[in-house]
Amino acid sequence: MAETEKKEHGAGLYVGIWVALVALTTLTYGLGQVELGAWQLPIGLLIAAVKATLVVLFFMHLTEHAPSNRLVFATSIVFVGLLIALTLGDFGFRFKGMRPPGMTPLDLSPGAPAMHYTNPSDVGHGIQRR
Amino acid sequence: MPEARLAEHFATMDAQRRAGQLGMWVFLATEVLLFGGLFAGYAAFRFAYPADFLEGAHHMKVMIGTANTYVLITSSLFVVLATHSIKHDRSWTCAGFLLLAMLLGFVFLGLKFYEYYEHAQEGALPGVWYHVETVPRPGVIVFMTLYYLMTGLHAIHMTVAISVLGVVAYRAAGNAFDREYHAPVELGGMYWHLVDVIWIFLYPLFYLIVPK
Amino acid sequence: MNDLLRRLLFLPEQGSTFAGRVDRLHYWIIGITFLVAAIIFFVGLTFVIRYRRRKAGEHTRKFEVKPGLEAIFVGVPLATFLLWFFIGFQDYVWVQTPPEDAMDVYVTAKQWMWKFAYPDGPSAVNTLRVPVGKPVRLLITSRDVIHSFFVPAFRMKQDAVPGRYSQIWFQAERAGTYEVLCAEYCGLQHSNMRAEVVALEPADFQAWVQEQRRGVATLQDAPPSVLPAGANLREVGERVAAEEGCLKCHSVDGTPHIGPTWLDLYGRTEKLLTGGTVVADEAYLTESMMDPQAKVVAGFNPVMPSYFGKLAPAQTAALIEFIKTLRTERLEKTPSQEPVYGPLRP
Amino acid sequence: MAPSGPELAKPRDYLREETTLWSWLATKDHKRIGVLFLAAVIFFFFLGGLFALLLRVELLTPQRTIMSAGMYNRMFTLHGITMVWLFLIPAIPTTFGNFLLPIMLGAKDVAFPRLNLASFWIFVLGAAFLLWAMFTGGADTGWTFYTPYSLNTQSSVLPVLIGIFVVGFSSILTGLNFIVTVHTMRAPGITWMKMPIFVWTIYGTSIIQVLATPVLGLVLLLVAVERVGGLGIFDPARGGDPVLFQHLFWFYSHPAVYIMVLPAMGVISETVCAFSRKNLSSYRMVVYSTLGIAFVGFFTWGHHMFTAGQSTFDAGAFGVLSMLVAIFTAIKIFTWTSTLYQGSIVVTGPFVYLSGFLFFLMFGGMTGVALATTALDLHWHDTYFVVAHFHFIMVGASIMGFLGGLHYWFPKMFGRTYPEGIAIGTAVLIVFGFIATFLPQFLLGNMGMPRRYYDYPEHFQSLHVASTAGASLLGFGFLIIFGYLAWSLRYGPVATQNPWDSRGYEWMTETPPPKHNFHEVPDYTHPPHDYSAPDVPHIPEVEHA
Repeated sequence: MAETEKKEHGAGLYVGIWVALVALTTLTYGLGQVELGAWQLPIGLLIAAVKATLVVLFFMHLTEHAPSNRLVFATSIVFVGLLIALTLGDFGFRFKGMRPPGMTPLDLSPGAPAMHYTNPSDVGHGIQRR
Repeated sequence: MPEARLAEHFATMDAQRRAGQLGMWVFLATEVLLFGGLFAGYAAFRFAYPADFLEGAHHMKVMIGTANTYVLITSSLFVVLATHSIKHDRSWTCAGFLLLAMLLGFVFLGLKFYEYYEHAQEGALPGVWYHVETVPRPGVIVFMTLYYLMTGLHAIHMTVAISVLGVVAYRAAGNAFDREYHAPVELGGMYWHLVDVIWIFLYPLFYLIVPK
Repeated sequence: MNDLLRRLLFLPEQGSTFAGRVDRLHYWIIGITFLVAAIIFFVGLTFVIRYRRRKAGEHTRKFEVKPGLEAIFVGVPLATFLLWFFIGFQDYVWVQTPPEDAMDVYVTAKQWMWKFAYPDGPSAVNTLRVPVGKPVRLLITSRDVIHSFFVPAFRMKQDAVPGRYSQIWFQAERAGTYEVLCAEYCGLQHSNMRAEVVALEPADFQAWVQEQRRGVATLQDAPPSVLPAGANLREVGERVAAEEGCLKCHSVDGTPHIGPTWLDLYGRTEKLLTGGTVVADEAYLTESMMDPQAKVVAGFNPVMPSYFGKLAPAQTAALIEFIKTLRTERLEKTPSQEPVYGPLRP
Repeated sequence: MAPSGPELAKPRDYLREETTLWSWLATKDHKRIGVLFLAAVIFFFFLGGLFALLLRVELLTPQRTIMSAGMYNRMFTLHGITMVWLFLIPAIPTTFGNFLLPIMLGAKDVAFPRLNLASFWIFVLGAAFLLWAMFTGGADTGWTFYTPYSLNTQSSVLPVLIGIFVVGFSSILTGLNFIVTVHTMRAPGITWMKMPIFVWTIYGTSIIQVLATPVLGLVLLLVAVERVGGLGIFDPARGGDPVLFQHLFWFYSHPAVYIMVLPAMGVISETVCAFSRKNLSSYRMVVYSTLGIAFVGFFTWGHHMFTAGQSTFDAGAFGVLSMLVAIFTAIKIFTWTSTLYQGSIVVTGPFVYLSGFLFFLMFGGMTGVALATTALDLHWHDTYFVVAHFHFIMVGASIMGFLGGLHYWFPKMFGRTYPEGIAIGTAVLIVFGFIATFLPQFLLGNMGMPRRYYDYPEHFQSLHVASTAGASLLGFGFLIIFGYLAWSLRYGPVATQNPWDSRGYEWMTETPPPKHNFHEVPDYTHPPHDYSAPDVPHIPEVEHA
């Protein structure tokens, strides 16, 4: 079974990876200071994913480990991905009901006008039919 | 081969090592799912309050967050070098690298708590404690709550990881490990790296979503 | 046939257009379920009898199902299930998508009552009146915890989630009264959070609405809650208390809350924040509604807004009558650790 | 074949290896840990069952019968929590799984024996928290802890949350242990596709436990900090979203259903082969459908939320995925039934449970499909129809599997057999008691009776009475079972090495097994569940020094 440990990396590789990680961090910080609009988060996460992959593959020795270990880790990532995707499938496509009164901190804070719910037509204002 | 290091129900040292590694990966998978739930929460609320999230991100101390990222990446390098040394039977080097990594871990926590302190000064606290504005927007509160929950849970993991490295470093200094048997160094290191990986994702989610 | 199956399955009457649609699917699915269960049962029974063990230690022929057969056994049920799903999902989308001409009703749930409000008034507690043959869209929300608006006769249910609206629509088929139940567990009185849907002929419904709105006009400056002719004051008071938000701070069952409980309040001697005592009679109760900060009971924060100009005299009287009826012997006394509702941190 | 007569100096088995109390409480032997867990889960089964009976008695009349509304709400919460986390989730994996998995794999123990023991004591610790919560008044939230109710109620939710959080750790450790054991401890000759089905189902279960439980832990933690510290993301009053709670909660709690039923499916796969002396009619399909359930079962959680105001898009996605899961179950039912074909069938206690399991799983599964059609769920959701549906799966399938396994492996575990006639009779009684309890509940659901109702409109009463009558029958049956099993522990006839003449791998060692399971590793050339070869493989002769 010794072949699972056969290809062992040298210390030089680790320092190289570290240099790459530092460079990527600097890059992502720099990009974070530029106005990228909607792309801000996706780009940040993409760079983070590259960095994380480097750490997992080399620092955590996943390249040297048995295939089952890779499978385990990949599975956990897939499951988190699906958890997020299906949750967003709800949040992204919901009926756009507005928030009812009395449910925001604005209503709960002392000194706010008394809560009244007398004219439903006000409340209904802004609800769109899909 | 030292007899006590091989548990009696394993056939070979190699089988035991493989079991340890796989066990660690499965454990790390549970950690990924633990944080995964919070990431899902972040994603959901980001959908619900897109503008408020950008507003909330102005509370972030980007310089501290960035510094912490460099600190953690460097500490990970030390940990991997420690593992590398022990594979070549260099116990003292290993212990030294682990101590350096722990030191950086403390630096990370120190910076993190200084950042929390600054937030507290401003009133940028989570949940009901938020009092920057008298009538805050709900999304901003949720953003701050998520920030505290995620970085707080990460800080707890960081503390555990430092303790783990401490025990491992102590044993390494006592010549407990060698080329044949160094599972605690390797597994403890993996845990450290995972905590690092989680921070790598937290960094853009909180610090980089809006240019200062 | 429809009626026979409906009775066999103990289903309630079909009060809405949706009920008939969904019941047809129900009959098919339950029918096939029984059929398949019976087939499996009898096939199994046949095997048990036919292949019973005749001597100990018998050997059997090794037998593997062929891929073709496997494909059939996977494909046929899959196709059936997906077919059911698509039929069912069509109905689901149908009932979640209100027609353009639907009449809106706002439904607000709170522990433990239902409030129904029509966009131009009136509003009502625990009775939803709708015209027969006209689509009605319900916009449902909650004031405290999650409730669920369930009308068995309409085969329809939608959760009332605080913080947002959810919608569902129905069209009543014939005049009648239908039971409304709360289907999402919401605390102590969950099982008593019931209401009813009264489906009226369109003319009757219009007449009712007109009458209600006239009632509004007679009450100067009054919110759309009204005193129906001949209603008893206690019921009106209960409704006013719900609509005006009194019950957000005052409990009626003795549980501590933001304001003093109304249970046994009438006639009670209260200690005041400023020292001294007061007997809670009609005069004090009226004063507390109109000028709440004047005499605050010790142990409570002076947070109540004034209702001066917001409550009609008739409503004030009704409220007091309601408070008077809240006596311990009327209500089941519950242990003192029963839940308190309201903001976690005021 | 084992000459287990008293004339040979019988080697000590794991029960007699050491007999001090400490040797049990601090054991690292997977078999003893399995027995410890067995005692614990049976205790909690009776506790949960007692709650259930009290609930049924309360529901005899529309108004108050024996308890107040507040008491009733606490009672159904405790019934749910006890049954789900203290009985159903650990029931089969920690008992038969612990006992048999290493034996079936030809291993001396699980990969991490110390962790295994820790798992037991963590379970005890968590259970202690839950019992404490019961004495401090109990929670009244239902086992689902739906926000915002669970954030506001003044009942003692916190100890319950802590208890479940701790029990969750136990569940994770057990799952982790089993996964690593299956991957790394298989004896030479046992390839992946030669593992007994029971091992496969435990493996699938472990994957679910490991991946789902952390999310449960997280969501309980969030409820706790929101209750205690006011920082949370579920309270709409602070911009949070109560439906997000449901997403995260069901991400655990739907797969949890498969944690409960997959191991029972494994037990049934073993017993159906043993009692019909027949190979599974499609080993491959059962394996693939087990993995399919473990994977797809995760992504159907939204079918608990069709009426919660979830987006229509998600309702559709979750509906289709739910149908796929149903197919995997259907495949298994067909396989088990067709396994009987051309077999050599003998009706025993475990076989009656197997038959009951098949029928109840079938009916529970089909009603599940009906619920997943979304439109019908609008009527049935949160009514007794759902209650009956999941009790068909959990009582009908899981407990039948548990009892079937208990009767099948009782000789293996304790070296004694029990009176067969009584076992068959009781099994039949339980099957009928079960039908009498839960069939009326389907009809109640159709009538529109919502669940968790203390008072109910009077027209529901007759069916409630029928259900309560069935429940008392069921309770009586369970008492008899554990009565004669307890008797057999001491006075039952001594079991032979292979009383069922089964060819499962676990019967290839002695009964009960010695401390490290084998004196000599058996020969695993024949596939499991294979009854065709003319020569029965021999148990290796035990060498006595």
